[in-house]
Amino acid sequence: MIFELDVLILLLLIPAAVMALQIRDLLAASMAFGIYSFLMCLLWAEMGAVDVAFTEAAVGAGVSAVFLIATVYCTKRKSSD
Amino acid sequence: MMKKLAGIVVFMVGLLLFYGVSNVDDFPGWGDPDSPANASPLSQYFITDTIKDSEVPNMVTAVLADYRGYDTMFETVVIFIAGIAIFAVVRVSRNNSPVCGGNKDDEPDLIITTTCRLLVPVIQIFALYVLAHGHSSPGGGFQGGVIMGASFILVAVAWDLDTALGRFSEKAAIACAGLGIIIYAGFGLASMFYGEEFLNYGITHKLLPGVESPEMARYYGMLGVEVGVMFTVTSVMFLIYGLLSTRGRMSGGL
Amino acid sequence: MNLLVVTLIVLGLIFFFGGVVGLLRFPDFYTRMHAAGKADTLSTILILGGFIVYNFAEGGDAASWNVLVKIAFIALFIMLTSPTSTHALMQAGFESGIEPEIDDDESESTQEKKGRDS
Amino acid sequence: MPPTEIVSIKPLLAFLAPLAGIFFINFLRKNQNQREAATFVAAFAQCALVFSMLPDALKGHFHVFTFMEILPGVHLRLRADPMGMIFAMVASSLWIVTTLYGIGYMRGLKEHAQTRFFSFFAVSLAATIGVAFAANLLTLYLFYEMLSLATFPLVTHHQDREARGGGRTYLTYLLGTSVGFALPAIIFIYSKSGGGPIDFLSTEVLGASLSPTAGGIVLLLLVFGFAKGGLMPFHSWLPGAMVAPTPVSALLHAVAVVKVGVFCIIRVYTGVFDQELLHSVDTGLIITYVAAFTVLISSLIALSQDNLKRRLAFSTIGQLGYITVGISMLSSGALAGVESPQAMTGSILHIAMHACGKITLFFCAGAIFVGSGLKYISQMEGIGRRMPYTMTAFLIGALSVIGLPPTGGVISKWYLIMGALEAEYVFVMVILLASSFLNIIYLLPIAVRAFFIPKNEGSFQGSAKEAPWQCVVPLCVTALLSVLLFFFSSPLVELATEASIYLKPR
Amino acid sequence: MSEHSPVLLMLAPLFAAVGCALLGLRWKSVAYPITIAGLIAALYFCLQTLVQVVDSPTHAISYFLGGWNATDFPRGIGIEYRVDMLNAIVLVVIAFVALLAALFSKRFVPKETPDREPQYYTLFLLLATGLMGMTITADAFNLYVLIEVASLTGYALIAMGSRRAAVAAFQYVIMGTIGASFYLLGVGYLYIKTGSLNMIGIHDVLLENGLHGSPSVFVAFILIFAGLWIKLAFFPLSAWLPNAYSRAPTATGCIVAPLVTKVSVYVMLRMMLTVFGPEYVYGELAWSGPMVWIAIVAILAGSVMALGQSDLRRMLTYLIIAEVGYMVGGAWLLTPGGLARGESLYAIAPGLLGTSYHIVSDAAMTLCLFLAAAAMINKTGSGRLEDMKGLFRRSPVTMACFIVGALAMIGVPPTCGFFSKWYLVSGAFEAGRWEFAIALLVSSLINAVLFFRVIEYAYFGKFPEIDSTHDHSEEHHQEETVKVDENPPSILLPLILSATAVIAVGLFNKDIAGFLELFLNSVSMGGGE
Repeated sequence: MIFELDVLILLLLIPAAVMALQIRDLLAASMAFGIYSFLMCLLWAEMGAVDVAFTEAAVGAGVSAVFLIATVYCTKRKSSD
Repeated sequence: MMKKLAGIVVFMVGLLLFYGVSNVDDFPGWGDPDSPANASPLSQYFITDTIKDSEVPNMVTAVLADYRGYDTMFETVVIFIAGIAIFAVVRVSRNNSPVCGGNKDDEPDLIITTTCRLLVPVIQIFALYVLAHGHSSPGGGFQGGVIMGASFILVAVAWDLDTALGRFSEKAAIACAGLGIIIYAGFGLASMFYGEEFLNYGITHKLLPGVESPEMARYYGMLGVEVGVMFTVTSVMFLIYGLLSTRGRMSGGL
Repeated sequence: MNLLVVTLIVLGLIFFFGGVVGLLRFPDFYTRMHAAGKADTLSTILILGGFIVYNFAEGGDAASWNVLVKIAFIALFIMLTSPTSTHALMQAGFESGIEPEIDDDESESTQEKKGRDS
Repeated sequence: MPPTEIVSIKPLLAFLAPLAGIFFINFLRKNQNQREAATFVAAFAQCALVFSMLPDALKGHFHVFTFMEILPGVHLRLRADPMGMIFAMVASSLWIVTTLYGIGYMRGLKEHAQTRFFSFFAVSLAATIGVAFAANLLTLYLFYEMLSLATFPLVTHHQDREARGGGRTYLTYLLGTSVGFALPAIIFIYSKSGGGPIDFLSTEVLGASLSPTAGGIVLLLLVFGFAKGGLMPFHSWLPGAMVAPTPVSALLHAVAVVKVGVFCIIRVYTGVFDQELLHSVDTGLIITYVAAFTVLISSLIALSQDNLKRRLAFSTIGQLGYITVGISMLSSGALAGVESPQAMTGSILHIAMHACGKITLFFCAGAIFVGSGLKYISQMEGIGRRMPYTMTAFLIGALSVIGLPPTGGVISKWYLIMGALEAEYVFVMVILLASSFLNIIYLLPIAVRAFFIPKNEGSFQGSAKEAPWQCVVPLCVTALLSVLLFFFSSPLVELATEASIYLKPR
Repeated sequence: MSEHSPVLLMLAPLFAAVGCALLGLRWKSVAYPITIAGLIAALYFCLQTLVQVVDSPTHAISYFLGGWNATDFPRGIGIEYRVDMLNAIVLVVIAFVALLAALFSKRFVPKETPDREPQYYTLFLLLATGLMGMTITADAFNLYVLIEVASLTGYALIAMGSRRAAVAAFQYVIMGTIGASFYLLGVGYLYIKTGSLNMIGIHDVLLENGLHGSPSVFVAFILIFAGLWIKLAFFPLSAWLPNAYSRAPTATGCIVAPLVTKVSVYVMLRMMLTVFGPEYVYGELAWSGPMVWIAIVAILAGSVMALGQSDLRRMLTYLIIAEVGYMVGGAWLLTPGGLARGESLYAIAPGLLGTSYHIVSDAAMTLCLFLAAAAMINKTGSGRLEDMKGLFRRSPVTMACFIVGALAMIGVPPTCGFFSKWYLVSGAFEAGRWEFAIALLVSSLINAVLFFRVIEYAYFGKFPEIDSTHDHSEEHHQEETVKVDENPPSILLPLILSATAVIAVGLFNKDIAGFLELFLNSVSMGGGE
């Protein structure tokens, strides 16, 4: 429980989340989503929920990012909205 | 317009959540050991009695796979559904959709394939380790399954999907996904046939060779269901990747 | 012993810093990847080496040896995968037709992100 | 003599007979004669069943059949009490005649979908018997709705644009009022009283659970909700329904639908509300006025109609108004401090008397259409010579509706007027008399001109002659019946008086 | 074996689903029989469970999964299945509807989702499993998992339709996920405050610790209900529903439309009565006023929007929104001051009986209407109302069943719709909420307009061009030669069964309502078990 580290991670988390939503380039957005997942993973680990952190790392930052990229490659790169 | 509306909604939800935690007397502090969730008889029971009940040191695993094993079974079903759903929605039978992603004629890169040749077995062993070691350290079927699935995805990325499918075909993937659930629910059924409730693994010590006590039976029962979870997760991860990266054609692709 | 640990880690950090500077300052995709890939691998291994020594210094019981071997394996895999991924990125950049730039020119943001991600 | 209840399956059988008939009608659809024989068998069976209950009903033994407890405290129940008996007898006996007439009409005009026609005819009759024998408000409502829906395909039988319009009006008014007005009132009564007083003959009274204001609103809702009774603002479904084939119009206007409406209103007055509550309700007067207004206005409108069926339709609305006026004096008469059971007897009798008279008139209208293709009154001058039987019957029917001897109509009107006098409602009496006068003006000339104005023979298309015998026989029968009811009215009067005994509280 | 029926009713469709997926890899044609067999088994176990519940003295049975029973261990260690009269009945409804929809799907699935029948039926069975699980579970988190099971399968089943269905499914995915996340957040807040996930456990802790005034419990309530309102398409949050349901493949529409919103309403009732408890929902929160008004808006909006539709299935989907309004409004009808007088739950909230009965009756009539609509579209090839012309003549049985469903929607006795309206309106009268009763009746009238529009099209057919006042006899005589072209038995059988169900649920409303009343009486008021 290091409060400062918490705050740091949380502060990074918000821009990552906003970025994942707002970027028009889908590939970059999925990257941002990966960053978000990784930060969440850090947060879980820091909070002592190692199991959750592990899952987040494996699923969120790992496989999800791969799926997203695989999907983006089959679509237009830019989001229309 | 819609975006602004969404922003307002998000903001309102944020305010609401903040209102929920704002009252210091009401909302337990960060990591407070006396918070209701931590001090409740349930948490105390998990902390004190997990080892007695099932010989599993990692109580997270015990909660997941035993106390609330039924949840986990349906989480596995959720994964299974995801696989089947993406298969059902995306899979096309005829190869008339345009090829996407990289060029199929490319030779796989020698450096990459060599590294992968080295790494894939290691990853798979690590996946099994995560699975088996889940009883005493973080890990378990889901994580192990994802890692195992990633190893197949790595093959598909490094060579191409056809190579990966040669090792783990599409039908085999679906079959393994279903098999995982059958393994999981089968443990439950087995305990039911011995007259206990569904998923009461304790009774399976009558079934498993070399297991004397109900506690050890719970221990091994958990391992068994985690294996089931791993089967499902591995194959579904691979299946999803294959379908997504090829627009459902299940050949060529990235 | 402690000195060694500090030296290794600080050295690692310096290389890391170099890598980051290179990533930001170099003009084109290939030079950036060059900076990132080289510095990244080396600095990670240095830092992990620091960890190993630190652990070794703490005491020689089984648990520590266990950790030591694990860290060593991490270092080994980084040594294997990091150059490979750098190679793969370079290859991809080459195949998608990115020209190495001689003159100072503004660089495309997408490449920058790819580099950072590795 | 306290009434006793006999558990018996007869009311149910009377209800089921037409439904069983449908099965055979559809089964034998290939052969017209066999199919219509099935209808006849069903009609006769129903009629026999109804009449077999008459002796017991006169002795005060009511046949009762309970299906099931459909809602907590509310049973689906059929009971053959005197009032229901009168209505059921009228309906089932006229069905036989109408069937014969319908065969002649449908074959004469080569109508399509005759099987469907006869099937839904049977359903309508089943629903009518259900309404007649319904022992409580919910059962009544159930069969009321069943009747609305079963008659829809009959009204829209021609399936053309005009039929669609008529059908729309028909359903809009009937469903709209029953769901919008009657249903909430029924639910309200039920939820306030727990279901006991909803039974028409139970001794429990509503007065305890309903305030006079609420009672007044409920009364209004129920009276206007049963819009088949044709009270003025919700009457226009009836002229709209004239697009139907004439046997249907005859059934609708003389037997089933409109009479069901007023019958429901009578049930509400006598079976649901107890006298104490009725006397405290202050909206009763509104209903009397609306009904009297309906009587007068509809007669005036009838005068202006040239289409024979439409004129008859407005006449029907007026006659229904009579019945409603009579029954509404139960509550409004109380203002003058006088009970008027005579008016109620008159109302019940008028159901039967008007049924015979009006069905004759409609049969005639249909027979004229089949025989000559004429629809408009102005074209019918001098037709009496071509169709003597039909027009004679028309004359008798008209007399009955007007209320002149020697026809049954005179008896019921007599009771109504006596009731009005008894309740010291002079204005009601005046209106009744005025309307009878208007009846004379708009009905009698049709018959008179048909006989006495000689017309150029060429103005009829050459085919104008008597309709087929299946059409002519029924209308003669009903005309005869109207006359007979004048001479042999005592059993009916007896039943009607007995029916008015069973008011709440007894 | 019979004591295991609460879990066997879940396992039967689950194993059937996996069996479909596995055997379907090899033999596509086995999927359909396996599905039917699995659902028949599920129905059997549901009925067995119902019998057990009726027989048990407390009218509630518990099944502790994994053997973590409440006698030897603290309650909530494991997952509990708790069946009382309410969910026993809902379970039977789910199994029955799913079975009929599956029977019905025989001709549609190979046509609309060629080559993917095994996957379709796998998802279909899992949807039924998820819905039954949502109904039977007594654990707030297990409920979330099963909501996910049901939602995911629902998304996929909808997306398997045409291209437009995929777009609709995407909207549904977004909204559904938001709803589920809200629910999860709410459960999280509750767990933080109570330390339990078992529904009864949460309720007990809320009472014991006096948490009724707690802001975080309030936030949990709002979150859970916001999530549920999205799931059950309560009016302002219902935008996803019409597209998703009307564009879905036929068989999907037939299971999703009757069940998903209804089960969500059940979950809402469960949350109100068992988790938060009536003393919190009706006592602490005085929401009856606005909630009933919102419900009225929902009812009227759903009905009026249905009026504007020219597509049959789309029209029906808007009606679902109105029906949801009925149920939510009914659940919030309150007798003024009833709680203070300490009366029974039925006297406090007189609309609850109507709401819970409407779950059953609405499932029956929506099923009947969707089956009938699908059968009609199967004949005409288009869902537009104008294309229904002359359908009465071509397929009279189909139309007869449609009319039964339509009459139920309008509320004509003796169909079930009449009785649910009866209970709801009398509840509204008892609570003194005239406006709600009026809204119900207005919506009935609008329904009448809607359905008679369809029936008119189907009944009247094409009008002859010549003036109809004469010569019509000739015209129609020729029309009589139009051949009866009825749907095949595999479509008609479930259709007729569903129409029968509509009437049967109506005729036996007293028994069903009696069962539901047993449940309402068993809801604990004011103190623990």
